[in-house]
Amino acid sequence: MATLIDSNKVKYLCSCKRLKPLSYLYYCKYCKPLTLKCKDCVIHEIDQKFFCTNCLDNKVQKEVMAVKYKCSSCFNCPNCKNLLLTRASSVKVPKDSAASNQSLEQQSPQTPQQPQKVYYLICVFCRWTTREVGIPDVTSVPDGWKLLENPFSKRVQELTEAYKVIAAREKLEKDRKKFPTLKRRSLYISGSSASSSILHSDKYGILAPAQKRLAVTASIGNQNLDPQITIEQQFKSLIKPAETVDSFDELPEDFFTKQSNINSITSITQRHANPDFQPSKTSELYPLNKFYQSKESKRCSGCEHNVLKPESNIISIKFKLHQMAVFLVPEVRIVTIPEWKINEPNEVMLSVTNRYEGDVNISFVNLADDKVSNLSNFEANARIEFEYQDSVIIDRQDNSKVVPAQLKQTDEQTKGFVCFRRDNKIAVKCLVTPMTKPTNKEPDYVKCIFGLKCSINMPESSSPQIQSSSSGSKENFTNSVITHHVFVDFGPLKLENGLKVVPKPRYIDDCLKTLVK
Amino acid sequence: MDVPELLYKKPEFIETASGNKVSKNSVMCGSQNIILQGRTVVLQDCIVRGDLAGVKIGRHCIIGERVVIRPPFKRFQAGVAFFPMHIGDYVVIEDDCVINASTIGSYVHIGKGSVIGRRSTLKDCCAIAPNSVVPPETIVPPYAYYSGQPALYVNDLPECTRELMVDYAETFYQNFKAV
Amino acid sequence: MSAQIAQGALVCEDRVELVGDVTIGTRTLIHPSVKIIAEAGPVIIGENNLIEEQTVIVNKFKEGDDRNNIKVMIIGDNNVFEVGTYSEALKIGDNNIFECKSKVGREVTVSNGCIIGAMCELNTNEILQDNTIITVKQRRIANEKPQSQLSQLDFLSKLLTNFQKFKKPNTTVRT
Amino acid sequence: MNFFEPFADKPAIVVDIGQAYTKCGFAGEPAPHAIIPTQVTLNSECQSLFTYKLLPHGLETLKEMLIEFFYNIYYKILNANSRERKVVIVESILTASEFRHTLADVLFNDFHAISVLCIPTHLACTYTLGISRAMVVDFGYNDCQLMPISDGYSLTNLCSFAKLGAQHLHEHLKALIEKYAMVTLGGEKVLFSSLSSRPALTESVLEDIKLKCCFVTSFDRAQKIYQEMELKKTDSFAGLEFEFAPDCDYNLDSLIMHIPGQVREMACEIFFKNEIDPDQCLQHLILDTLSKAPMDLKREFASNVVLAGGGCMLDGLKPRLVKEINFLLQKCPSVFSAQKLSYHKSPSHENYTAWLGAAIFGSLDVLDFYSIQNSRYKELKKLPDWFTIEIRNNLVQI
Repeated sequence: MATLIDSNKVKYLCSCKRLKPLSYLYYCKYCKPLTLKCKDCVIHEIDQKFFCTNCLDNKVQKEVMAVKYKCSSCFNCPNCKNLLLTRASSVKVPKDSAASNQSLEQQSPQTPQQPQKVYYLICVFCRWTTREVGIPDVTSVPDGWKLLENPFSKRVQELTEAYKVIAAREKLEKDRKKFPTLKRRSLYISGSSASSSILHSDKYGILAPAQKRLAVTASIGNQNLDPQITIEQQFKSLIKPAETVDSFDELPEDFFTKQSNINSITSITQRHANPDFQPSKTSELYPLNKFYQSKESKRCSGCEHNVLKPESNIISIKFKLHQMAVFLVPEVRIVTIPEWKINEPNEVMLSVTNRYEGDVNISFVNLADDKVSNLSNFEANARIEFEYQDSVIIDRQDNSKVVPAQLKQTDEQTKGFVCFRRDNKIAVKCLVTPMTKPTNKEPDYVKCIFGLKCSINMPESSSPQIQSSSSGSKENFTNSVITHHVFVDFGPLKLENGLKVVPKPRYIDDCLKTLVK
Repeated sequence: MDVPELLYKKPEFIETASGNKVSKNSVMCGSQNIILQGRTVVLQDCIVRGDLAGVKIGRHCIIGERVVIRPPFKRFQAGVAFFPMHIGDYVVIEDDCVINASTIGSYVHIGKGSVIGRRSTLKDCCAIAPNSVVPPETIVPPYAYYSGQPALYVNDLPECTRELMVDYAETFYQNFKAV
Repeated sequence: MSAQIAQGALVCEDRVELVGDVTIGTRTLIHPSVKIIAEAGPVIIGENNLIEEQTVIVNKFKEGDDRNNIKVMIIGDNNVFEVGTYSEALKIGDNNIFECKSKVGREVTVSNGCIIGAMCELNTNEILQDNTIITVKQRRIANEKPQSQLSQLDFLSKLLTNFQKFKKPNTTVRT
Repeated sequence: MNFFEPFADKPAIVVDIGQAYTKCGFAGEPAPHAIIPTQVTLNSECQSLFTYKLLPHGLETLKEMLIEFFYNIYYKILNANSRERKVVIVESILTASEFRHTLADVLFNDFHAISVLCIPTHLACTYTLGISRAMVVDFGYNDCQLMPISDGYSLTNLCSFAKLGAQHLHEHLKALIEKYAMVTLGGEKVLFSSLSSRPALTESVLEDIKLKCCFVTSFDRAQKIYQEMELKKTDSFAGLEFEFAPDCDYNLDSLIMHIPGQVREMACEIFFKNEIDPDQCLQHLILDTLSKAPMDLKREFASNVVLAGGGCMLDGLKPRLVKEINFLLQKCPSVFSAQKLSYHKSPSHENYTAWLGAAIFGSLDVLDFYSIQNSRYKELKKLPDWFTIEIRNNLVQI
């Protein structure tokens, strides 16, 4: 529903000083006081179980590493990235060679024929098919379309091996040199006379900065004198050295004269979708293997306790540990948006929903603007006032009964402030005053900040040490009071381009009437 | 923004014993094959094609205006067949969508004007952006937000999607009032 | 002028609007909630077409067109108009598929075997090549025409008689 | 599985953050796992990482963008836990130090990387060949950078740059399209620029047009064109007798745009002919840089030219460049003693050559030795810079 309700309108301050919608926040119950955590300040951990979102096949990490995270039976369209579907068709093949599909093309009419099912891939969005690019149909679906090997992988392998040998030699050398550290340092400091030996201990030149200029002069001067073997010479003894060319193939002559069909040339995303091959012509496209995915659990960065742990079952939507801030912190939403009058108090209604398993006492705090404005780059330009500063109770969520909108007798005193009450939700009235900037310019947006002081009864058992010591049957509750900073963005000051004033819903009027009765 | 209030004229809707509210201005073909399990709202000009195959819609769903729900067909060698369609609970389908899916899980949100292709499967707790095209036979995994033409994964939904969808669907039903 | 529905055509009663000089060929199936409007000239729909819900086919004057310049809209055979198609194209050939919510303008000539992808809008002034496939971001030419929908049409014509009321055919089979 | 398992099955993450596209993957693999645009979606707005300079709170925004960017790389693309991985970053020698520091801050503090190693682009390219002396030419998006490498050192005093990147090509292409391209409207061909409401030529549209329609013409054809233009004393490509490549139809929204052969053929000429500053073109740049090299290295550099970067993948660029260089060498042999240069072909597509070099290096045992460990970073509080002296102490202490 983050997609249903413009959840970016109301943001809460995370413990890392970022502003996030409440539905994207977690809480850590082990950190005292209770802290809110967001996606950017938790430690993410991928699950060891990987799965393909299409065929739901699952594998552990080692297995997916071996196949480079690619599912062997599910493919994406190289043309539009959509899923490719397998389609069967039957062809007549000679009876004796039914098993081998190589002979499909060279079937002779004399040999006895029998129908055989063959499969090809089709994209039902852009209708790309494997037949279109001349990929032969296959006789079995699993592993039917082989993963093509990178054309350069052999050479890269050779290079890596060669470098590994050199690296091993160097490591040996380093280990030997490790001992007389002091000596090296003195050598180093003594200056350029020793520079060449140090230079060559660093064959890769990653740590080159200071000696760089030195290197230029030194290597120029000492090159022929240097007794050390260069990396090239070492390489020559290990693998075939890289070859050079002195010209490249010209474009074919008809390239300049032939009418070109731009549909036969791939786009940049199509090329990048397959980094190994980067096909430049649409006739070279090849099905893209789908990647394995994994679920993610999240840990508090402060105390390393998990805050979120999904069930490993891939299609499950349940969690083993599910510490979402919405279950603890009352959620504020905008109910009405008036036609703004600048520098005047405008009546606005906010709703507050409690999803905690117990009742919660809330009160609204006016925050001094300067205190919070340092916290984040949210620029408040409106003052928000609450007529009633004392605490208001919001009932706990009770799914068994649906309470119609009405006010409780206890709301008598807060009447005019609490406008309605239903289940675990109340609506309150506040006054928002958009203010002109010091430059006397009207602000474009109406944004304000307030504090939401929540007092809830938390079971003591949330702390593991106490749980082990207490008998467990009797739960102790502690009252915890936290003030959350809530940032509300009411949108543009001038309601133009289709944006409308959001009026007060009728049920709020109905609700007020009930109390009058 | 909180869930808006929606008012309707009482004679324009039929309210069933289980609390479904169905616009009289919608087309329910083959209504004996359509099951609405309760507290589901079907707005005006919707078309539900129960005549093609069975359509089962769970509790607390919201079907927007001009939505077409149409069980998918599959072509076989011997001919074609239409498959029944299942829609879970707390599913919100906004206006002008075309739904040809075979299964839609629970707590799913489909944005305005989207096209859900034949025999695709939307798992629980996923969402489709407005004006997307989910191609046929796509499987949308839980907590994924799909967008585009073709619809591809773009984002994750918050892990409390289920609770938020329940909240939305229930409040919507409460705020859907006769005048 | 009332619509002419050939013998063997199935046109649902439910919310189907046929306005003006509309001719519907035999074995063409029109689902509920379809609008076919012949405003700027007659609309002639061929055989074996499948026209799904919320489709709008309209022969319409463009702004500034001469109101006396009547043009005939001709739709060939074996076309499929999926849910929510909007077509103003004057000439549509055979075996085309218009996917859900596609829109085709008046100046487009759709040849044969074309597929207009879901949500595509085509307002160019051009004649589509045979077997053109248009998706939102690109267009291509396929090697073969799309699969025929005849089997679906057969199946539907049997199935729907149990559920839907149809408009009465009023002409004999067009030759 | 716990964190302290041997890292053998957890290869290092290798990321090459390019100006336009970022290459990311695992060390030891022959190609990157993914090539993605260097962009992030922040507050539902898609932006390039490098736009941070234009924004208020630039560095803060950059940090947020990098966190989001690396979150995607680690958890959405590579499916790797950041705390269990070493990182190899391929960096341009022109990277702003504020960018490096923010990057290091994000990798070490937000993602808890085990270690980070930064390899300069040009140096990384040489690892794909097993050579230690080379002249590396990197055609990027923003500019073209030349750097001689000797014994594993980037000779920064000899390096040179030119504002000749894909970006400039796109700008030039845009200008040409506005000058020459036609569209069909109501059955008539009109100039694209004469349309009152025309679709925007965005960067991605221009890139697509470049890819699908444009190419670098051959040396001989270019010579003929320039000769004719000189003869006619014109700087317009229209009205020449020369027969350009055939026109090309491009679908732009609901328009069909006719891209004339002149545009297709001449768009890429900015790399080879610069009216304002004749030295600012590829062939001069390469020869100038070579001629500045010390005598004894000159020959080695000349016989080990490495062409890298996505820019080289343009159709016809490499053969044209070679011909242009050979032409210059013949014309003025005094500039440079060699008759021609020798070029390497690295075992990769050019756009990920640097990545591949870093990936090879990242799979070696010595990676630890050259990397900055997390604990060391926390002491230093910043990533030792290429050009600062700090690393000297670092080196000695290791």
